Amino acid sequence: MLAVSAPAERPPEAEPSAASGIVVDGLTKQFGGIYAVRDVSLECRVGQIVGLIGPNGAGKTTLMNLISGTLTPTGGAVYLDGKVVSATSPAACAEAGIARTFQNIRLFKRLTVRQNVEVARITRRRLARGAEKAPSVDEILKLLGLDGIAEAKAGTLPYGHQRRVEIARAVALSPRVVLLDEPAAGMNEQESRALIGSVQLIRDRFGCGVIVIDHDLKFIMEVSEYLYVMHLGEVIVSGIPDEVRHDERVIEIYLGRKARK
Amino acid sequence: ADDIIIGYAAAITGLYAPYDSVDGAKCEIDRINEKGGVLGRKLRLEARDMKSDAIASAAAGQELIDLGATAILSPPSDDTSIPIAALAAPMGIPVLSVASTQVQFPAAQPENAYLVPYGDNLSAAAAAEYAIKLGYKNAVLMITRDIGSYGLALPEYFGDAFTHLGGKVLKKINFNTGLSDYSAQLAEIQAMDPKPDVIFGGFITPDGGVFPRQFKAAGLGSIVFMGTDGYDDAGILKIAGDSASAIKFITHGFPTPGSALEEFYADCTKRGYQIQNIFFGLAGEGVLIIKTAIEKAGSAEPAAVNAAIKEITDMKGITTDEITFKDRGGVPIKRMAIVEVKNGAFSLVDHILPQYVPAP
Amino acid sequence: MLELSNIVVQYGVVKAVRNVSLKVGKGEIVALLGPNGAGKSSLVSAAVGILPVAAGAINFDGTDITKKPAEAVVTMGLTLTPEGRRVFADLSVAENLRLGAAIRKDKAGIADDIDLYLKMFPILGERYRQTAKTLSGGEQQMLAIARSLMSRPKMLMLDEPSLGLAPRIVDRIFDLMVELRKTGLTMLVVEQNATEALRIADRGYILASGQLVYEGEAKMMAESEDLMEAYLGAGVH
Amino acid sequence: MEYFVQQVINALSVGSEYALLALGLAIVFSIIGLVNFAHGELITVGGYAIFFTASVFLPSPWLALPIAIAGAMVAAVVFEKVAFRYIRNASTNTGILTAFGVSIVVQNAFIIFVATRPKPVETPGWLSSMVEVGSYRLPVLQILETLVTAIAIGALLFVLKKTTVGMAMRAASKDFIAVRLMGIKANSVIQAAFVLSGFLAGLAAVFIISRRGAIDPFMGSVPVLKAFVACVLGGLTSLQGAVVGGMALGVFEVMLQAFLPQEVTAFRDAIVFTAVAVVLVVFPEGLLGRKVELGDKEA
Amino acid sequence: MSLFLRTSVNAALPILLLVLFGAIVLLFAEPFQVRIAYAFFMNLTIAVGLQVFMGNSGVVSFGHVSFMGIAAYAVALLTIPLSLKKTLIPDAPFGLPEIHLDVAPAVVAALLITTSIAWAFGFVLKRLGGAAAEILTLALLVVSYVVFNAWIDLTRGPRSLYGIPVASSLPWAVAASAVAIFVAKMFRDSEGGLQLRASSDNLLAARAMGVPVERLRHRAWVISAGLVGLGGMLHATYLGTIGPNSYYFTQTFLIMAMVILGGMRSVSGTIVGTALISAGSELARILENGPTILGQKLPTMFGLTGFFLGAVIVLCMTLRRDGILGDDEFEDILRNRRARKAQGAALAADQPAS
Ligand SMILES: Nc1ncnc2c1ncn2[C@@H]1O[C@H](COP(=O)(O)OP(=O)(O)OP(=O)(O)O)[C@@H](O)[C@H]1O
Ligand SMILES: Nc1ncnc2c1ncn2[C@@H]1O[C@H](COP(=O)(O)OP(=O)(O)OP(=O)(O)O)[C@@H](O)[C@H]1O
Ligand SMILES: CC(C)C[C@H](N)C(=O)O
Ligand SMILES: [Mg+2]
Ligand SMILES: [Mg+2]
Repeated sequence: MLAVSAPAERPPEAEPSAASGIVVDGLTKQFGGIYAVRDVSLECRVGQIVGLIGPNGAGKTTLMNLISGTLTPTGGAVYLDGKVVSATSPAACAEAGIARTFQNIRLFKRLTVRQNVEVARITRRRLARGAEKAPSVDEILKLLGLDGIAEAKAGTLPYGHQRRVEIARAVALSPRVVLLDEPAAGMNEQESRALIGSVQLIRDRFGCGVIVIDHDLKFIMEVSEYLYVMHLGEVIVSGIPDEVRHDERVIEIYLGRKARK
Repeated sequence: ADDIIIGYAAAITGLYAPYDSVDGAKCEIDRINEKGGVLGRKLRLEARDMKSDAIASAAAGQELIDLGATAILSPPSDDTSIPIAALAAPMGIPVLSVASTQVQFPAAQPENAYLVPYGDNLSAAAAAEYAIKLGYKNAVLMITRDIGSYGLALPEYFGDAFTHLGGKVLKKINFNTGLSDYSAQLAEIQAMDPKPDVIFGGFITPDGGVFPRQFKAAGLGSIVFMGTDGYDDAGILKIAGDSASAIKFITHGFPTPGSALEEFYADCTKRGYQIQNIFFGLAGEGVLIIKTAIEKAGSAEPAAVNAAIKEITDMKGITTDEITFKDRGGVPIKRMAIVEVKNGAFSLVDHILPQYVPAP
Repeated sequence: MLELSNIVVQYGVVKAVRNVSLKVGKGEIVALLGPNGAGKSSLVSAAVGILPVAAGAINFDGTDITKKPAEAVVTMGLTLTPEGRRVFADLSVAENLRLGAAIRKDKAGIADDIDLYLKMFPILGERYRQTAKTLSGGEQQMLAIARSLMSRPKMLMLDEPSLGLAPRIVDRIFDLMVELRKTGLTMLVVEQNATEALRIADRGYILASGQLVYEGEAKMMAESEDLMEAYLGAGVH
Repeated sequence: MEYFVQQVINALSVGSEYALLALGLAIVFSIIGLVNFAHGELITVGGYAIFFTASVFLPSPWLALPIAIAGAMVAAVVFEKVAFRYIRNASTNTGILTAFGVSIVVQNAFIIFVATRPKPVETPGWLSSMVEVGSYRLPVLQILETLVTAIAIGALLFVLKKTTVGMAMRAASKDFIAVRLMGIKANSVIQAAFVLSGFLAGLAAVFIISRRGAIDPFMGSVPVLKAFVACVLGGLTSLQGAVVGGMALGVFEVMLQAFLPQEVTAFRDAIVFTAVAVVLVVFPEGLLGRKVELGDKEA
Repeated sequence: MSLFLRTSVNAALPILLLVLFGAIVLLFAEPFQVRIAYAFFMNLTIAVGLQVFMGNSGVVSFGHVSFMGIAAYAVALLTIPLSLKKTLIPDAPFGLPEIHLDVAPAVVAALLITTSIAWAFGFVLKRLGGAAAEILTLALLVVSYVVFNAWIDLTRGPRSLYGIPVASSLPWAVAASAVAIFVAKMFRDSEGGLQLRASSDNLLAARAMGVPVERLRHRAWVISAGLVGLGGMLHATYLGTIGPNSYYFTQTFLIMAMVILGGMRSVSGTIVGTALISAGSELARILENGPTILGQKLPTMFGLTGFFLGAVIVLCMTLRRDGILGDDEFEDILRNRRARKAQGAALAADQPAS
């Protein structure tokens, strides 16, 4: 079902330069008295898949909102390819090359799956970004295993399919960096395993960076090349998945003892 | 012989509904037919609801023309009546507005447009003359834009005549019809010094009653409210309650015992019609005018009837006994009634034809 | 406790659930598994009465509830924690919990229960006066679960309770379910996380394309690699 | 000075009337997301209820008050049962159109079965009398109106904030099904909301009719429009907003009427609406509506 | 397929049907029936015009009928013969008492005036959504009505403005509605149209996909105002007389009902809604007049049309809340049927083999 058949060759220029990708610098967001995000700095280069984990309420989604322009930061800044993008609007961020999915699914429910993807595609066409390597809508649908249901109204799909439509729509922007908020939620093991392939394929095919949040450990550990762990709004640990998995603090606050067995 | 068709594009629903009366026209036609009709032919009424809407009005008018109407009675507002008259003009079909007192209608279509009632300038002048006669010196004009020129031009005519006769207009105050609260206007008058003796406006029900009611409640019961035919509705008496005694107005006629209007009302009630207000009588009068013209012309051919209307002089009508269309540009000159409220009922003061009449 | 016989659920002409029968005995934990779009949510929604059944019968605690409206079913003691959290977005955490206990009259008991769940999910205590829509996804999920427990149901159906929860909290939820069973609560759990669900369940059902394709002991199911792989995509790497 | 005080009192009572109506609209809106343009017809029904009972038998005009209120409350429940029940959680537009439909049906029913023309209606005489307060003579009606509105608003806010029914009402607006999952008869909860809105409309009807002394099939249209504007002005989802919006609108209208030169008052409604528009451009959430930063968590 | 071509194909069917209907009326109907048909085509033009904004942006507009009024007054003020103008509006501003245009250039000028006003207003409107935007459009309606009524030097206020050359006829109305349908369908299917519809479905997601919501709303608003203005000119140049009351709430509600009843997100829905309400009113009107059926004279029952209109609206909305056609165009209805089958097959194929 998930198209494992799509071409998997890596773009030759995959070696990211320091300036290409997202750099988050000292980002802070306060809601009333609560620091949802506090002085967070992290990086996701183009071509890299970065994971973001942490307990519920750690501030992951908030961070994603800040990066995508959905919230304005109280302090700090977000840079895309060396330019500040924070404090602009979601549309401006999208135009700059930051695409995202939503934790609470936000599809255009009355439009078909194809039209959902088309909406993003139109923006890309307007910006004439990545024209040479941009896959067609059909290709994107196929990439995410949605080709059979392209004409169905997005609102009537089961949860798992809706998640994939969200991803398809985001990548249709041909973004520099795509942010995925719990893409594997509601998927079973097999599906989330297939999703790993899709995410990697997307990165390769579009040559973009990916920041992904998820609570599905198997999924996140396998898909991420680098992991940040947030707690109470701050990044407390970061490293490659294998290091993070065995970090005492991470086990204590997030994974739980059982995860070790 | 075939029936002679009289069309009536009536405001049966919508904004103007209270001011048209299909029943009144029907009753007069019954009466005429009972006496053998006109020129040996029966009259037949074809009524269509124009829903107080301009497009629907034109369609209704067209339908009546298609049906072969000899003459058409039309709704109370000029923007709904003019298109009918325009459509009827090529055939020379006369179009008579049953309730409109607004002189714009005949002015727009002088060949074939008429009012059944007097024009606003005439009634306002009559009111002014009576006000002066009662010794009023200071007036306030109430202006509204919600009911065509009746709310706007009528008070101006009054002001013109009132000052011409030596009175003084202190102030013009705007209001909207249909509201329940006029305390802002009230306070404005309360603050005036000197206070007006009379307030004149193009009042209709229920506002015409709401004003004196609220003025009385605020201790300004001594100010007189004057208006014209919009007041001629028995509902006003109850709406205004004890403050109704402050109301005086000029209208088309009054059913005094022995008058044609009283006889008409009594006869129609007997026939099972319900008389709602003066517009019942006016609709009957519209039919009567057409009948008179047909007889005069000796034919039911529209153009001939149209020409005959223009020649009517001193016709005995239903609401009044003097109606003249000759040389009046479609707006008849009519004797009017002065009415006031006594013991909780309308009572006739006098009939009047004013001396000074402002230009339309 | 709950018995579904030959249930059909339809959206327009599309049949989401076809002729499904299943049983949950008193005090049992039963897992309802199956891939995306299998019709799991449709089935439990129909059981509690928020979706109409096109055919079939539902019996709860000896009473036929096929045609009963959801509020009556809930009052009888069968509750659902719905898919997608559905917390009352404009109400505070406190008010959400209070509404969860709307059918109860015992003020003291309600207060005790609130304390209990705040202890279990401390973050909810910290967000007690905040409107629910500003909670994080996982916090909302905890609130939704706590809210449905507030009515002290006889039987609880949970639609993907682990969705969006941190692993540590997932453990806590499953532990909680084991605890609750000890108090006599009957449970039907819809899960994508088949391994975890079967670990605590007594029995399991597998739904695919709207039809029941397997039922059996949880332990047996968990051990059957074929089964896990074929329907649940779990167990093998 | 006296003029000014007089106009301030006028402004307060007109503002109260708008607030009362706006509150009725806001309750229904905040509970089922319906902009109930048929709210005005509740007033009309209240008025006709007096008219009918009076034409059959009404020993005392005192009875007019409960009859109007009861009439409006019953009408509100009926509207909900035959129409609004079926469009719950539908889009705003569906709601607006359905409400228009209901109001057209009611208006035309009165046209067909009663008359287009206004009908006189009697209310107790003392309602339109005056009392002396200090050196001022004030209309009983205006004082009562302001007072009753204040009390009604207070009581209502208490009900909505503190009782389970109130909470359920607020919850039902966003997720009707979830409310039912709490074992709450959401239908009754919504009906309760309509009963409340009917009560407020009935109250307003009493005041309107005492002032006006007459009823007609269209008497509800202007008030409901004002109420709608007031609601949005204050912030549609907040009940306090409705009150503030109503007050603001009423006061502004009266003050314009009172202090603008005559030539300009012809444009009064245009000025009022322009001002409202300007306020909304500056505060799109209304005067009381706070813009909370929700990120991706907004509805 | 290019957008223009696609629109041509999709719009052909409804337009042909309407033209056919117009031709039949013109050839066989009574003159008054022609007038009723004219009203239908005029309202259709206006309703489709309104649909362009409401249907795509999802924002309810109470204000479009003002564009009808603005265009009607503009064309009237430009075409009324000078001699008549001297008596009707001698003090009109902008040198109007001296200006006279033929109908064709006046229509162009009126269209320009209408769209310019819409364009200017659009700058304020586009930034708001939801109830605030609705009130803004309501304000537009009230303000323009008050201006028509109170700017007496320009419009004669509440008195009607007459003497407009009666230049329009049924074929013109048919043509105007065909243009409106074509434009509306083309906008709906255009890239901007799709993005705007997406934004009405989920605003935040649309913004996150880089949809320039404000700009698109503005565009829809202006196009829509232009089409409604066309309808206003049909009104003025057919009746020859206009007054402010034609451009207020009654007309607003009527048009809104036409748009929403059929399904406001689709142009086809608007056509269906307009047809249904027009046919229904006509039927009710015939019943109202007490027709003779099977030799039995029925009593006259005025007020029925209004009652009927309301009842149909309530009934339709309670049965089909998204309107009769929902979101679909005629062409979608067929395609969807096919798609549903395909979807069923795909989902079935999705399950792992047992
Ligand atoms: N608009 C807001 N107002 C107030 N508090 C907020 C708001 N948005 C988020 N918060 C709080 O900020 C914290 C971080 O929320 P966030 O959604 O970023 O968490 P998260 O890491 O994504 O959690 P989860 O894994 O459960 O989705 C939470 O405790 C939440 O209650
Ligand atoms: N509102 C709806 N309209 C039409 N079809 C629907 C609707 N809701 C669900 N369906 C269809 O019913 C089928 C079953 O869906 P359901 O949500 O019950 O599956 P599920 O097993 O819960 O899936 P998931 O694991 O993704 O939550 C799916 O094919 C879905 O497309
Ligand atoms: C408004 C009504 C009282 C009728 C009035 N005579 C008019 O000309 O309009
Ligand atoms: Mg999150
Ligand atoms: Mg599900």
